[in-house]
Amino acid sequence: MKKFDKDRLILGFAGPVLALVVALALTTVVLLASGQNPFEPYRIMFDSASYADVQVLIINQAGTYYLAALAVAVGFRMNLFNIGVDGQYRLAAMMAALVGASVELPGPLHIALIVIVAMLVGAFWSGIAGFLKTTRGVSEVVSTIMLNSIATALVAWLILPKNFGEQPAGSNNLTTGEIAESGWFPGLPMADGAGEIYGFTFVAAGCGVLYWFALNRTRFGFDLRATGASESAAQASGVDAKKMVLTSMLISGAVAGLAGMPTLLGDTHTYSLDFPTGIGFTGITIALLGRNNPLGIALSALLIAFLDKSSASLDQYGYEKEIATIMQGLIVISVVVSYELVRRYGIRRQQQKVGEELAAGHALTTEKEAAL
Amino acid sequence: MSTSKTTAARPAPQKGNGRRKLTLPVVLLIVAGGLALISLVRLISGAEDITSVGQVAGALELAVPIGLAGLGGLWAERAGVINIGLEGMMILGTWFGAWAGFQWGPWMGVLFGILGGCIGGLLHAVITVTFGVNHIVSGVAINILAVGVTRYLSNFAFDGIQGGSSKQSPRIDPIDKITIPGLSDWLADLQQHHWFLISDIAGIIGGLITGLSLLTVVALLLIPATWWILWRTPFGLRLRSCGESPVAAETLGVNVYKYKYIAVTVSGGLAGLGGAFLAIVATGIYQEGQTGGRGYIGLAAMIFGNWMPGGMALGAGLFGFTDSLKLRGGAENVHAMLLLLAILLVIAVFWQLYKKKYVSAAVAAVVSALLFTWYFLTDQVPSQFVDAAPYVTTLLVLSLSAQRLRMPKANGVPYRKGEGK
Amino acid sequence: MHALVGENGAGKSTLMKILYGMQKPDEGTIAINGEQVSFSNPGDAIERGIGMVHQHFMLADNFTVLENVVLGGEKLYGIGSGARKKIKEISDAYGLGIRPDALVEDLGVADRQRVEILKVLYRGARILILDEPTAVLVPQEVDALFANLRELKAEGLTVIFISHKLGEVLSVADDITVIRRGTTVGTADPASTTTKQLAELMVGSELPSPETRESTVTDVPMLRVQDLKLTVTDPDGTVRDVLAGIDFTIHQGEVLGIAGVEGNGQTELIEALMGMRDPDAGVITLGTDDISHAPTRKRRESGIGYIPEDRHRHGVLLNAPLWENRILGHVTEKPNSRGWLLDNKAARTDTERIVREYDVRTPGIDVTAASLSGGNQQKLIVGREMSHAPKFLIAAHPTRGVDVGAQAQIWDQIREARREGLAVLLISADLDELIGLSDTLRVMYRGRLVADADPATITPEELGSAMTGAATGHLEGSEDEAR
Amino acid sequence: GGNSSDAGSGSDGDKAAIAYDIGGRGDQSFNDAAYAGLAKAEKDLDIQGSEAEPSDGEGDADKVQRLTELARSGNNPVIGVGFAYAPAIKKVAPKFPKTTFGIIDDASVTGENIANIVFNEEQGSYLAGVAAAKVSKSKTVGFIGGVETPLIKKFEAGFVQGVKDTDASVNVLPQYLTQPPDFGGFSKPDLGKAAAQGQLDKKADVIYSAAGLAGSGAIEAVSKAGKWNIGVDSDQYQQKGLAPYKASILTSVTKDIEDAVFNLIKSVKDGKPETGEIRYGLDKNGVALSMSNPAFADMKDVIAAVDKAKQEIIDGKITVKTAP
Ligand SMILES: Nc1ncnc2c1ncn2[C@@H]1O[C@H](COP(=O)(O)OP(=O)(O)OP(=O)(O)O)[C@@H](O)[C@H]1O
Ligand SMILES: Nc1ncnc2c1ncn2[C@@H]1O[C@H](COP(=O)(O)OP(=O)(O)OP(=O)(O)O)[C@@H](O)[C@H]1O
Ligand SMILES: [Mg+2]
Ligand SMILES: [Mg+2]
Repeated sequence: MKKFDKDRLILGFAGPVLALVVALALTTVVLLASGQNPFEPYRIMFDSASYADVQVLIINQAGTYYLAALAVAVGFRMNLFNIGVDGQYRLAAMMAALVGASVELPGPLHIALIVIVAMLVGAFWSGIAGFLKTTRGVSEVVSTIMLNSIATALVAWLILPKNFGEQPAGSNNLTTGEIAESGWFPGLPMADGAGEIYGFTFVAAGCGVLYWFALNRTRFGFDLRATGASESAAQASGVDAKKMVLTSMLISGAVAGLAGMPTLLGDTHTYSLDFPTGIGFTGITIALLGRNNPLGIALSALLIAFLDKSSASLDQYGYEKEIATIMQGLIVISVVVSYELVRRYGIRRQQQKVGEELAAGHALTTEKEAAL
Repeated sequence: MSTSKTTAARPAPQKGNGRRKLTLPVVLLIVAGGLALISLVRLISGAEDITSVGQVAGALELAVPIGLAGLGGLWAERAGVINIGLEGMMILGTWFGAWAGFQWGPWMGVLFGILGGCIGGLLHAVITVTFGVNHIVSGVAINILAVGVTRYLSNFAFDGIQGGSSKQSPRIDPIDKITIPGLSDWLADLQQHHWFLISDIAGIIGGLITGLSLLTVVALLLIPATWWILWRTPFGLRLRSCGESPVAAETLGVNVYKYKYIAVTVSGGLAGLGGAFLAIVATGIYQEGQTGGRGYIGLAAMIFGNWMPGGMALGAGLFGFTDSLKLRGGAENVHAMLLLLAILLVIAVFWQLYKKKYVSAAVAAVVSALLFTWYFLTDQVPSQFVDAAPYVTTLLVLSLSAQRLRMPKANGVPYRKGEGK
Repeated sequence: MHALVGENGAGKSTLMKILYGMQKPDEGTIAINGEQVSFSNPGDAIERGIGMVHQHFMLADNFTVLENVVLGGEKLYGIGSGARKKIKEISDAYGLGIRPDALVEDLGVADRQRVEILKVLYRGARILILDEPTAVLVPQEVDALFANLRELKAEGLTVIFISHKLGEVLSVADDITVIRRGTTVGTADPASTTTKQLAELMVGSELPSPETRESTVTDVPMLRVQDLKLTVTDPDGTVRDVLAGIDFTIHQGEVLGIAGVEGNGQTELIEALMGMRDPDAGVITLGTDDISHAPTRKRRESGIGYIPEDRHRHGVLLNAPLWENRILGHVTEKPNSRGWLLDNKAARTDTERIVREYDVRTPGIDVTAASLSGGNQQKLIVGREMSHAPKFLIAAHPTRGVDVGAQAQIWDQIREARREGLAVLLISADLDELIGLSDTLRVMYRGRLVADADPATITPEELGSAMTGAATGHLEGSEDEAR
Repeated sequence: GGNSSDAGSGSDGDKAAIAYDIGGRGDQSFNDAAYAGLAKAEKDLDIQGSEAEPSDGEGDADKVQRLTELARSGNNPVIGVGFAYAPAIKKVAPKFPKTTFGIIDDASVTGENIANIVFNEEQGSYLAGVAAAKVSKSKTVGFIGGVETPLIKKFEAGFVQGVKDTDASVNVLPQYLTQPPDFGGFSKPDLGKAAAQGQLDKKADVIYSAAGLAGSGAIEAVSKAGKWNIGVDSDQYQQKGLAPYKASILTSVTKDIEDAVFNLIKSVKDGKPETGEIRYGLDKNGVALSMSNPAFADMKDVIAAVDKAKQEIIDGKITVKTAP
């Protein structure tokens, strides 16, 4: 069995690395075709990423992406496609900011309250899709697309000064008001003004561990994975499929609600019209790229954050920033294609082994020896 | 225990059409009833715009890109490939459509828009069919790639050209529009009288034949054409068999890969046409971000329509209609819709009571009462809620209508030649 | 008519797939009418007049019969009225009784089988390959099928057929080839061979029989089902009874066999017993507990074991490793978990035990279930279900698609557990198995238990005729009073 | 390596930078106007200009990083285009006391070295309202806002007040295209077209669209119906992309971002950096009504009414509301 695992490890790494090389090569072709220097952009990006302040940005952004991707991954593990992470995230951040700004509590309590509100709101919003799916059979793909847009409208209405928002004097922005300092999540300051790593980034990492543990070490996680692998088999095994759909939708939404927290608690301390959007969609990409595996998602989140941030200064050097988007697309494609090729190769090998050992007729003895 | 009518678990239905099939008279009756209801609401609320010629024409124009994307989704998914990359293919359509359109005229633009979408579709086919990658990942990647590529290319293709910039193309010449001279005016006139039912019908027919772009006609024709090709030709039968049971198709000598490739490429082409329509007919210009999620809405419309062309068109029409309502003085129009919804719910209450589903009936009754209250206590709906109208409507329709959606059985399932059991 | 026999995984299907162009041979030649051919896809084979009915149905459920038949052969008679006429013609000529416009998903297995055959005839095949066509048919249907085949043979068609039912092989085949591990190990003449000899040729061992030797039935009721009713609502809104008042009791140490043509409510009965469907009326009592509406998990925890009829749908997670499949269905029980946490280590150790004790042929417990052959998957499932000391076992087609060696093992295990007081509900299409293993027999027809029989005296033919609804009440009046 | 991405050069020449709002250069409105100011400064003042674009959906931290980088590499002034830069400037400005930070459309963050460039859009819109009320024959005029944000509502407020003050019987139809943060209302011309068509069907004969590029859809529809448009931000009569419809563009409410940017750069170069709120109203021609359409210039009574209103606003006799 050891040998299988070593093979798997090698294969597991060879795939993505090869894919990255292919993606870079293709991007280089694009650059060449448009008559640009094919190497300079990479150098600029790597240079830029070698500075501490950009590194901090990358890590912070990765934390947010990580949570969004975990939210998506929880659904994917069940074959539920939660496109609504973006809406859940925005609505949750907004409501949490509202509540956070309207109360004053001792530090940890204040933060806890905000986080809980965010999770509840996120869960509520995704729960609508879950409820409609379990009771009315409405496809979650459609309902979450709709709920994203409805969330936009709802947030726009709630944040009106005549409702719950405010418009700071002299500003053209609308906000929910500032959260008192007791509700700020302390960050980890870096030397020489390189900024600080949001404290919530560590919580995000913790969520990853929790995700792994819950999925691989608990009964609930087993049921969830089983349902994702085969709904009919899971049902026969005693899983209440409807309850599972609803539960995982709720969890997914709660985690989506958390995705706004690094920014809200660590930086802006308020929700305003220019609060980052589109996080949920990036989360889908990252979850898929990371194959719904907590470690894979972490690496993917870092990769995408790296591409985002290190490419930010490309335009100042006369290069088109869009090259980073193209690169992202190419990376996703080549990575998943290589995963697939590696997987097929792995399956063939496994089957061959099974076949060979059966043919040799000593499958049993091998097994017994291994057991001893 | 009764001695009668127990049938076997899987009884052989006595007639070929044992399934739910709405006959034409029933459909017509439902349509007529709906129209009468809308007309009634119009009279009560005074929102004369809800069935005006302009409203219907506007709805049509807003529905066409969504419908084309949905049709694209239909082709791909009928052949078993989920296409979440419609948005990206649409973006390619807008870009290529505009790029060729401003240089060589609108019809070249249409052609190139289709080609642009086809490229996206082909890429999706390569990734999903040849490499067997998860269809959703591939679609998401194509969406990213399309955004990146079009933005990148705009820097070279549009920037510095008169009327263009790195975000938009120069203006494209319009495509001819047809209006049947006497008839259109007469219908518009008729509509202006605001008579019960007659004006509404006049408005709807008028809206469908006034200022109709030739490309709109093409798009409309594509719906029955798709139905005919997929359900009435050997080609369509083979294509659909790839979405239902590719292994069975394979055993009968169907080249499943080929049909999947064709379907997904056509799917991209249709989405591209939707994009080209946006750029050339709807706006006359390429504009970064102008698709704005319509590909996803198209996908939703297709699921809404149960993977059938007619249903999909209905879904796209619903989006177009509510979108148009909201854009054309939404506060008032959507306010009127509250009344419509409330009345519909009253009907639902009676239906549920008839079916002895008391809980559902109670829920519907409460919601209906709330809507009536809302309607009578206000004159307008806040603009923020107006914006949500198309989406709320869709959710409501989907959750109230019984769920009998059936997607192609092998949709999204990876297929490899020779691996069938 | 040439029969091909061999144990599971011998390579019969693979060989046929090669003949049909679905797989490519590494070496060797195929000759048709003396002419050497090579196929790159089934289309080539069809052109050469080969038609194949696969082991698993190759039908699109959501298509009509007509669509399924004309698919790929549209050029022959079009896809419209011409094709419809042709289908009716063939159907009438061979008495297949097929309605072209029925949806396949509404058809029963026997009808589907006939659609498959019609598909082949429609293309004018001269060589017919039938891979285990009889596995899901009742004796009468099998007879009807063979009657059809004889007719075809008379017209000069060549038929190759595969079956595990050696009796029927001997009765219809003109020639028999036995293969083992991918090579021909012998040929047999049906006129001068017995099933026993044939079996020995196949596996090199004796043909086991499912006969139950001594009765272990007690009078302690284990499972009592009273007036169980279940209705379903069709897409068109009509409400049908699929279970119309089922009553039975299974005692400790008793095997209750239910015979019936597939689609008469057996699946629904199992699902109602497992809690996968909620019955509309009736009481299910396990021991002394009313479990009529208990969730599936609770039923499993309280001692119901389940060998599903469709293992891929209900029995295993194909892409999960064996040890995770060992947890499936028993995640709340020891040794798989402690409290809310999984105990992966204990589960792995126990998987190794099952692999050993139940002779699951695998190089290890980390390979996926999909890479095991069907028979080995089945052994794993049986091992898993038996490992939790069930009080009541639902065994649906426990040996379907399993070779003779594995069959014997599974029968032994069921018998052994029964001796220790296990109550078993056995549902099987294999009437020999049903008669041999059961203590009591019931016949299910259109959602009701219409007849009962004593396994000691009943013959498969009599049972078969009751399954078609031709006979009701107590079958074959023998001295033993039916319970 | 190093700790910051911007341990760049000191100040060799005079350098100035702008950081764009979403959309970036090429949006033919806001950002392009700011760029024009920078370009003018490059030409007239011999300044070396830099620009930086945001990425979609970014947060404050990215803006902080961008501004820091621009300031560190010696740019002075550093101008953030759009109110979204307010929180970032609040954080960055204190760290670079010698650098002047400009922010357009925000007066909420203040500091010694912060110049808040704000416009009285409502005043320009008021004049547009006066003109619309005068020109309308059907007594119905339309207002189309791209995205319903406070900034665009300022346009609506001024316009409605201008119309009502001129002729209370004229009906104003307001319509917004999308809600924030869906900024598609600035980039989907087909929405503008549908909204304009709706207003035209309700007999509106003058339509004022403050909808960025989505406005071009409205302009197209209005032009085809033979009615009047009022443009926004820059003089849309002159815009190349709208040339086919120029005859129907009565006037535009201009917002002179170009000069505002230029002035700020110049003040820094002259050693007297602007600071605090710099308000561009009708008085400084910071907002104005363009006169380039000869048809409009010929409407003497309309022009007279507009001029009168303008004077009254400048004199403080009329105060224009900033919210509807
Ligand atoms: N390409 C291959 N090379 C070698 N072995 C293979 C290959 N593909 C599959 N196998 C082996 O084939 C087996 C798959 O079994 P399959 O279900 O085809 O068997 P089967 O003959 O139907 O047996 P059963 O009667 O038990 O169902 C596995 O043991 C697997 O390891
Ligand atoms: N491509 C392949 N290369 C090598 N071995 C294979 C390949 N495909 C299948 N096999 C093996 O060939 C064996 C024969 O499988 P096949 O399905 O033909 O058996 P079968 O005789 O039809 O069994 P059953 O009675 O279960 O239908 C399987 O056990 C599998 O391990
Ligand atoms: Mg076989
Ligand atoms: Mg098998």
